[in-house]
Amino acid sequence: MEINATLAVQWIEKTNEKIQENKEYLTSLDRPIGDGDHGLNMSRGFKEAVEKVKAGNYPTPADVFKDVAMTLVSKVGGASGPLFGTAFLKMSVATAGQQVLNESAFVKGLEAALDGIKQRGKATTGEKTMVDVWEPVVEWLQDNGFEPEGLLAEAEGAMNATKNLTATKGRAAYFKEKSVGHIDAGAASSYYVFAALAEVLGGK
Amino acid sequence: MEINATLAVQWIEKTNEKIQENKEYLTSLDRPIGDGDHGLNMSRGFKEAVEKVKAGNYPTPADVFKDVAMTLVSKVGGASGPLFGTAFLKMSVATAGQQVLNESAFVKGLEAALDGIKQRGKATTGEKTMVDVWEPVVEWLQDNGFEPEGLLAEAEGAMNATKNLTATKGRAAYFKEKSVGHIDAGAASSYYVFAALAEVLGGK
Amino acid sequence: MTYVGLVLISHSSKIAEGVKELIRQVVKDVPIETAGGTEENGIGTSIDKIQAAISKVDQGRGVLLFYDLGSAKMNAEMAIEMSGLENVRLIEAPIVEGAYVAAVEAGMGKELDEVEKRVKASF
Amino acid sequence: MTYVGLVLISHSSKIAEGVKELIRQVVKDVPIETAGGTEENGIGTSIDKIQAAISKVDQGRGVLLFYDLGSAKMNAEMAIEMSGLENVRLIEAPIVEGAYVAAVEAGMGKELDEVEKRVKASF
Ligand SMILES: Nc1ncnc2c1ncn2[C@@H]1O[C@H](COP(=O)(O)OP(=O)(O)O)[C@@H](O)[C@H]1O
Ligand SMILES: Nc1ncnc2c1ncn2[C@@H]1O[C@H](COP(=O)(O)OP(=O)(O)O)[C@@H](O)[C@H]1O
Ligand SMILES: [Mg+2]
Ligand SMILES: [Mg+2]
Ligand SMILES: [Mg+2]
Ligand SMILES: [Mg+2]
Repeated sequence: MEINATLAVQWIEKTNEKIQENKEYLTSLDRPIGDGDHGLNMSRGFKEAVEKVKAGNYPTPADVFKDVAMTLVSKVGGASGPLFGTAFLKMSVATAGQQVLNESAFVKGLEAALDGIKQRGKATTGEKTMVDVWEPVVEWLQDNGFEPEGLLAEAEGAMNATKNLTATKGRAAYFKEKSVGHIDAGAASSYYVFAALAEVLGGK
Repeated sequence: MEINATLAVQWIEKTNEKIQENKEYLTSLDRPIGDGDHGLNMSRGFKEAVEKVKAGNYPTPADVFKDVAMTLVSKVGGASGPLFGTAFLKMSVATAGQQVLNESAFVKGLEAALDGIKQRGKATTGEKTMVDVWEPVVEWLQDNGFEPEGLLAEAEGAMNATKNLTATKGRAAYFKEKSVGHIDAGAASSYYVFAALAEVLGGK
Repeated sequence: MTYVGLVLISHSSKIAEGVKELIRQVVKDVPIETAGGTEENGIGTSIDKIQAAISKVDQGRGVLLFYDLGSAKMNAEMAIEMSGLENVRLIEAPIVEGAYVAAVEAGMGKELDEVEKRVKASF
Repeated sequence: MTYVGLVLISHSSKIAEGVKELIRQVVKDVPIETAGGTEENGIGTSIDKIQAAISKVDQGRGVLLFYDLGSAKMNAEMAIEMSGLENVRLIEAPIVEGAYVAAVEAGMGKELDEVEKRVKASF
């Protein structure tokens, strides 16, 4: 498996498709235990990110990730903006200068992204946030390498597992024990990020 | 000395005159160590209070004080509203039912007013507020009875003495040690209340 | 269903309105009224606005009043006394952050004591 | 004369504007900028607005940033990192009450450390 700038752009496009299709769903997850804007935030951010990266001519995946990061940071407007923004920024820094990322280089990039999310949000696993998708998925990739179906299953399982958690970070934390029973919105959008990756890698 | 409803109305009218004349001055006192609205607040409140009580036909001073209280409470808009409002309300309650107040009854009314101000603002003397005029003046009246010139001198001295105090209550308290060197605005307007009383009692 | 009601008292009507819109994104059902600015909508507070707000949000389960600066507090206390209602309480908590917590708690159907306790515990 | 600058970051532009108007009644000279709402002025925050506000209020004596709710904090932290400036600090204090104290202290010519300390000591 290798990722170049073109594939990186495809990853973002595919992620955007999924987010636009599930915009209402993402918002509906954010409504009972949040402020009901996650779908709107993500759709606005990724729409702009796709426009940006489709127009660009990028030598490396890192350059793609950097523009995605800056666009998300500027346009999202909610917590997911600095979080996904930091993720893509760290991924960009960790993979800087490489025209093509092999599996190990790309996984290093994802590790850096995960660290970035955790630093930015000061969250760890079990707090019912996007970290609960990112961390198990990155660990799964470290252990298993790129295998699209396994990756998809891992991301989906992790997303669903947030349902039983009590939120202790983000807006949902205000709802304390009442946050149980709902999938975390940012976990769901993170699932789409990885589902898009699985498709792009699987050649779909 | 006796106070009936007509004299009570005259007291409010005279107070209003002084406040309107010194509106800019009162505001200028509130500017360096406050929000610069005390003159505006007091002029708005007393203007309405005078209109109200001039239109009324009151059997007792207590009825006059009650309408003054309600008008100040509604119209002033700053801390001085509930403070002067409470003062006149307590004065009304303490003198209720009496057509004419003799000296002792009226001083009891002023004592009640002072207590009301202190309760409402949770302030005591030395905190650079209107209490620093009300308390010494009420005590002076208790000791000396109604003597217009002495009353005026006591009120003026008390007002000027607030200049050297450090504010620990109200907006000026935010300025801490920097509040020294300015006369307290509410002390100045309280001085006008007592100066008006002295004039009304002195037959001017 | 009824809820504990909230009154947002601020010297600035913009602050009170802004806090309400921030909360309304998240909590739809809890009664919330603003009492911002003077009678003429200048900077200051109005006891009449506070009294009107209290009676609008009171559904029988109590009312919590938030205020911004000291002089609003005195007007709020007077309004409470004059309302003659039970279970109308002024709370010492930041107006933006405190009212947000209170709204979420009230929206979960909590009682006045509990809402108050949760707000206090957040700061 | 120069002052410590203040940035008011709120999900609601009304809150940020309201806090500024509340302060401006009392403190005229301290540089204060609002960063309220998203780019489209919806409820949320904008890192671009925060960055612009920081550079407007920076007079070389440091900048204090106030925010309302958690997600604004992350945007604020990013904006600070991206500004590359020294002495730009996010403070954990109620946005209305805290910024008011900070403005009064900054207006007295206090240094950033002192302003920050006084705000912290008030809550
Ligand atoms: N401190 C945090 N750490 C990690 N993730 C967080 C944190 N706070 C929020 N999130 C994620 O962000 C998502 C909410 O994003 P969004 O609705 O866009 O922002 P907001 O909460 O500002 O409205 C949550 O579902 C959660 O996954
Ligand atoms: N807690 C208090 N106790 C007694 N008097 C107070 C208190 N707070 C403020 N004051 C008085 O009120 C005056 C300010 O009134 P005003 O300017 O009308 O109100 P605001 O401070 O709300 O703008 C002060 O000068 C002081 O005399
Ligand atoms: Mg949200
Ligand atoms: Mg939001
Ligand atoms: Mg004033
Ligand atoms: Mg005022």
